[in-house]
Amino acid sequence: MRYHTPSTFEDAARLAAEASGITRFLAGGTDVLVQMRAGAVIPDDLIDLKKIPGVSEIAQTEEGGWRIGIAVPGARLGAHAGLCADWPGVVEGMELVGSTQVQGRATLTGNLCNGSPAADSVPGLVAAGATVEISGPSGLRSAPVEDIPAGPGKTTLQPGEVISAILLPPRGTAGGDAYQRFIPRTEMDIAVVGCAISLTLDGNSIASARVALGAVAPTVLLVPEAAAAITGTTLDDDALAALTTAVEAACTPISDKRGTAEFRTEVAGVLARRVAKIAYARAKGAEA
Amino acid sequence: MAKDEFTEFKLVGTRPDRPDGLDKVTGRARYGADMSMPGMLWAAVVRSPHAHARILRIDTSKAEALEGVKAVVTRADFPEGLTGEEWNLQENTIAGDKALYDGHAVAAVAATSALLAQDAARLIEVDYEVLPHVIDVDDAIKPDAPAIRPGAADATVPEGMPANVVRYIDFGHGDVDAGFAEADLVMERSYKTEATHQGYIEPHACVGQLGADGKGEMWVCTQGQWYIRKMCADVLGLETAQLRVTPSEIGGGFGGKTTIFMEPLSLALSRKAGGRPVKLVMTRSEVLRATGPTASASMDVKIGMTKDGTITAARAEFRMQGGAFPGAPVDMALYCAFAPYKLKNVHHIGYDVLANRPKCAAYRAPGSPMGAFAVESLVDEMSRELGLDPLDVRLTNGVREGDRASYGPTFGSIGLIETLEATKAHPNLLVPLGPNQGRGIAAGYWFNHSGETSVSMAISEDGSAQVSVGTPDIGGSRASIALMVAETLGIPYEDVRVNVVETGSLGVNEPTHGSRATFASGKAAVVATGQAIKEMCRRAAAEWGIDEDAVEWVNGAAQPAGPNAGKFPPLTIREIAGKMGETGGPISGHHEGLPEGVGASFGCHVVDVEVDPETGHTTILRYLVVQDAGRAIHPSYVEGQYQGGAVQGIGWALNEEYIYGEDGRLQNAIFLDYRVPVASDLPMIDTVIVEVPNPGHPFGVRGVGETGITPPLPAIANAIQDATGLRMTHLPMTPPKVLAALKAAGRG
Amino acid sequence: MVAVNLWSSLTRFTDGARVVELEAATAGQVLDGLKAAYPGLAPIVDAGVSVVIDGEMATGRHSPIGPESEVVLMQRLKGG
Amino acid sequence: MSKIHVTTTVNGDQVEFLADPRESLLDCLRDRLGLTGSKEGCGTGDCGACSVRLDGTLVCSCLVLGVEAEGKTVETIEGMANGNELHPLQRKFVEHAALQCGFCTPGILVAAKALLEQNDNPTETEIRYWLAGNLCRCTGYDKIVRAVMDAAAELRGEAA
Repeated sequence: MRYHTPSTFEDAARLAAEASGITRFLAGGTDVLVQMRAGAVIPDDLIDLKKIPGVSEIAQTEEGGWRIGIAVPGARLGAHAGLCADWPGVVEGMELVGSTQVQGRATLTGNLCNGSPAADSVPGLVAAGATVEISGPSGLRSAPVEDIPAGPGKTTLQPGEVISAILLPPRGTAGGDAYQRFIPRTEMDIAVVGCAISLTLDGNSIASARVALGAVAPTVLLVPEAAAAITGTTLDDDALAALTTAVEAACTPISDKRGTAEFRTEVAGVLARRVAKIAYARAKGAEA
Repeated sequence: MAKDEFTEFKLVGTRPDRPDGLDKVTGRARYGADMSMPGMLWAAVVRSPHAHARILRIDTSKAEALEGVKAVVTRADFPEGLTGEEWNLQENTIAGDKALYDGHAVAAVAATSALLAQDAARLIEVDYEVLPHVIDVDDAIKPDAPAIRPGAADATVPEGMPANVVRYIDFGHGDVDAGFAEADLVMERSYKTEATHQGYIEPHACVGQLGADGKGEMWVCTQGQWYIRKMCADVLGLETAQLRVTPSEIGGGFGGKTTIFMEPLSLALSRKAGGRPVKLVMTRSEVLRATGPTASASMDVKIGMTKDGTITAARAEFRMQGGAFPGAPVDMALYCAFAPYKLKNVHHIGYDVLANRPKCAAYRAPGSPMGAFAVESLVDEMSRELGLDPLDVRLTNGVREGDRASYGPTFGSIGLIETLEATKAHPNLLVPLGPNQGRGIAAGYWFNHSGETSVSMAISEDGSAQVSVGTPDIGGSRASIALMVAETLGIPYEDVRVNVVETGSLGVNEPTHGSRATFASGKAAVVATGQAIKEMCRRAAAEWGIDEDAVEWVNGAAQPAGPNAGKFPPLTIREIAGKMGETGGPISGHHEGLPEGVGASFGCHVVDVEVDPETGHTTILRYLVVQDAGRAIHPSYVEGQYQGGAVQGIGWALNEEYIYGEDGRLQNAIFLDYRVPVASDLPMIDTVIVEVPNPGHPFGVRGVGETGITPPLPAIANAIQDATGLRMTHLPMTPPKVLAALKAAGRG
Repeated sequence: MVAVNLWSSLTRFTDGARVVELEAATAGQVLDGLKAAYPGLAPIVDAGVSVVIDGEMATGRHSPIGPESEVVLMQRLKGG
Repeated sequence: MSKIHVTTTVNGDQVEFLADPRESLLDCLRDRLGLTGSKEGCGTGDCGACSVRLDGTLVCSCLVLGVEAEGKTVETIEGMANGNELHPLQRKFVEHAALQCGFCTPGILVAAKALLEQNDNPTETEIRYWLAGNLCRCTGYDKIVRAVMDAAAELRGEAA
């Protein structure tokens, strides 16, 4: 295995494009090293992105959003007051990935590129309307986060492409987001179901919403029908019931070692109700 | 804790720092994988990806051609002609004609680095003919189940039983039909428990060295170095005494490190590699796929009860699979199942069944948790049905000294009633419960065990003492043995050093299993210490010119007694030891034997849970362990055994299980998905140490390690019923199962 | 004579007897006596069983048995 | 397979080793530097027995490549005591019998020290969640949590 430490994304993309065998990018490493250890994936080329300047930074964009470097670990997100104030749902999703130790390494970008439908940080990003900046052989492009996963373990990134930043839009006023997952224990599990909701209010009424679900389909889902079910409402019981119906209808889960399809569908609705209430309260000004 | 205030002993019952504490908090303690030897090679193992497959061809040529590879072994490198359990151990170490489970070792390779060994292992080609497999115990006894090992049944199995039944047991007393006829309420239920793993955090590891002359050495994490020695010698056809086995510090065992899994592979590789030492360390995935989990069980229980809660009759039929080899602890499950109850009429039937899974190993009170889950669940359900307090029902039927045990013999000194009464008096039972919360209780039992024991001790020149024991220290047994020896000698605890020694230093010892280290090694150490004291009294008598019978040992000194009392000032151990070179040489003691007087231990647990009605998730709110220790030598480590056992039982009850795919492959062979309890899952675990001293031990020790894993399984099921009204009969009680039950009952 | 209590499924080797009487003063003599009187029991005894004398597991073949002792045969026990 | 030369600082000492790029930092600490106090319980970041600090951040050393340690500082259990003077956490773990087999202990001590450095008065719940990635199979965690709370009290200068 060859180990590379490029100093620019252009170099990283070039290395990846030129590589002929199995190539992996190394950011936090919490997935790549596990796969190497198990013998499941032994890359021919491992491209460590952490030496590229800026990859460990969180910066506010000119528009008032956030640009998050691809090597920023979960623990750093949780320690960033501005980001936590704007996007608590994004941060809490990332903070649920693994242990305290894993939080010292694991990154949003890695969680996204691992391609798991159960990735805890992805529903929050999708609900937030986050985009990724992609460096590739033909320069920079950007894409919504929900366009990246292509199925378990797969992404839509082309050979030679590498994500170079995650961008969160400005939160604006009267907005709130939240993420919850269901796991059998209290920590350390992969989500059996996850749900993130981001919404904005106009007075007491929901002006806009995005609802994302994890682990109920081959990829993290953005569910516009669920958003529509609560948009224009004050999140009353009827709205919550409509939300539940829309969420359950969107679920096409599998039964596996972590839960049955029936359980996932049922609990997706439960989480959607709980998460919607938290996001609503946050939009009304409640502390995260 | 009252114990600490009112002890009649100076040291026994106190809580000093453990002797190996400093090494273990500084990272200095050396465990299995921490050893390196000059010229050492590293090994990796090739394992079957199939649950059941004929091995057609193994091609090792590409691996052997790799630069740095020094040896490859397959079954062809092991002797033929073994029978019985020796063959089972060899077959489990490395597959012969067939791979019998996912993860079964097929070949092993040694190379100059760990990565190289892993690369070489991937180059070994194995052709398999995949055969039909069976995983579930009930499936394995169906008529169309694949016969895993025809001819493996022993003489206990009558003609005409299903092919995979390899042992059968049937026992009891009284007339159960007459007993059921006397009952006001008869209930019958079926229960299932899934296989769980001991889950010790330290993977199996060893460094083995074996020369062409048949002499070898091994460093290994094990509960029993003599068992490792004999099993490796048997599997490899070696002379036992030519193998010297040194136990490392051990990172947990719970029964799973009482046997061999891959140790002979390192020796076989070493012999083939010109005698270079070979280090073999399992990955976690290998531990879960290919070392001993416990059995899974399918159980039917029927109980008859009168309106006042008296049990009139009981019947149990248990079917357990322990992998592709005989040895599921169905007998012990049955022996323990009704042990807390005085029964006039009881009948037990058990089947040990083969399935395409790894060979089960002992796990903390082997069998007892499964049996208790079934019986304690049903007793609880019937108590509720009759409107009786479940604790009172256990007191009504509880066994006392002199009662006939459900499994036949008459109980000696036991402390069940004292344990139940201490439970009843505990303030946890008065805490009010909220919505969706419930409380459950259950009792549990374990025999405890003695076994072959060899201990030596010697007095040093300055009057300090060394003790050599053969039972590895897993949970503080050095501390408890040092306390007992120091108490007996009348010297400070710090003046005793307890060493866990290699096989060349003592006679045969059984492992640290069966909760026996503090009982058996402790008892033998006290006997050995008595010999040294007798010798010190003899030397004092010679010094004083009096009869040695007229000398007694008091507070660490010989003093004249009887008619000579007060005639001479006492001679301290330090004074006697300082002159031993001039008075007859070394002063020591030793004891070899099968210590008698094992005391059984009963426990009773109380758990409060809250069940989320929308997700089926169970939270443990409060947990109480009450158990008879006989005597707590070091109460902190007794509490630790209670707490650790309870939490393993909580894991078994709620989340831990072996999950297999349709293809017979284990799907959760990492800690991510084999879900042992984490710190945030739990409350503090309250403990009460009941002390009904065991008359068979000089300090009253019973053995405390195992009983604690038994009650949590039914106690949590009982609490979930209290919270939800639902009776869960299949472990683990995962959220999907509980939510499905809630939905089926029209709730949730 | 000592009365030895067997487990029920062994009765097919003892002409139906759940309790058999033997001359034995030790645990070992119980096992040898059982094998001599009922050869069908030999493989089971040889595979390993426990003799429980007055409620306590006999620790060895020489564990003594009195004429009034309660003797129960059980499967071999071990622990974790 | 060419190895990479790595220079790093471990427990205050500058050290050098040659690492295969596939080797984890844990492998390098144990097999290249002889620092076997950090343990491998899983190799997947699920048990915490390999916990170390990397530039001050608590990580699983099985999830870090050895070559990534270049130019960084690493703190392991071997550096926790000051000579013969134990860190209060180490002392309290022995006093409270917060270890049985002791295999998870180094990782738990390293993790607990990181906690107390950022929160000198953690609640029981905070301790339990911080340590959720450190599996202990022996103790049921009760005495571990108590030892951490007691060490925190001592470090704050409060009587136990």
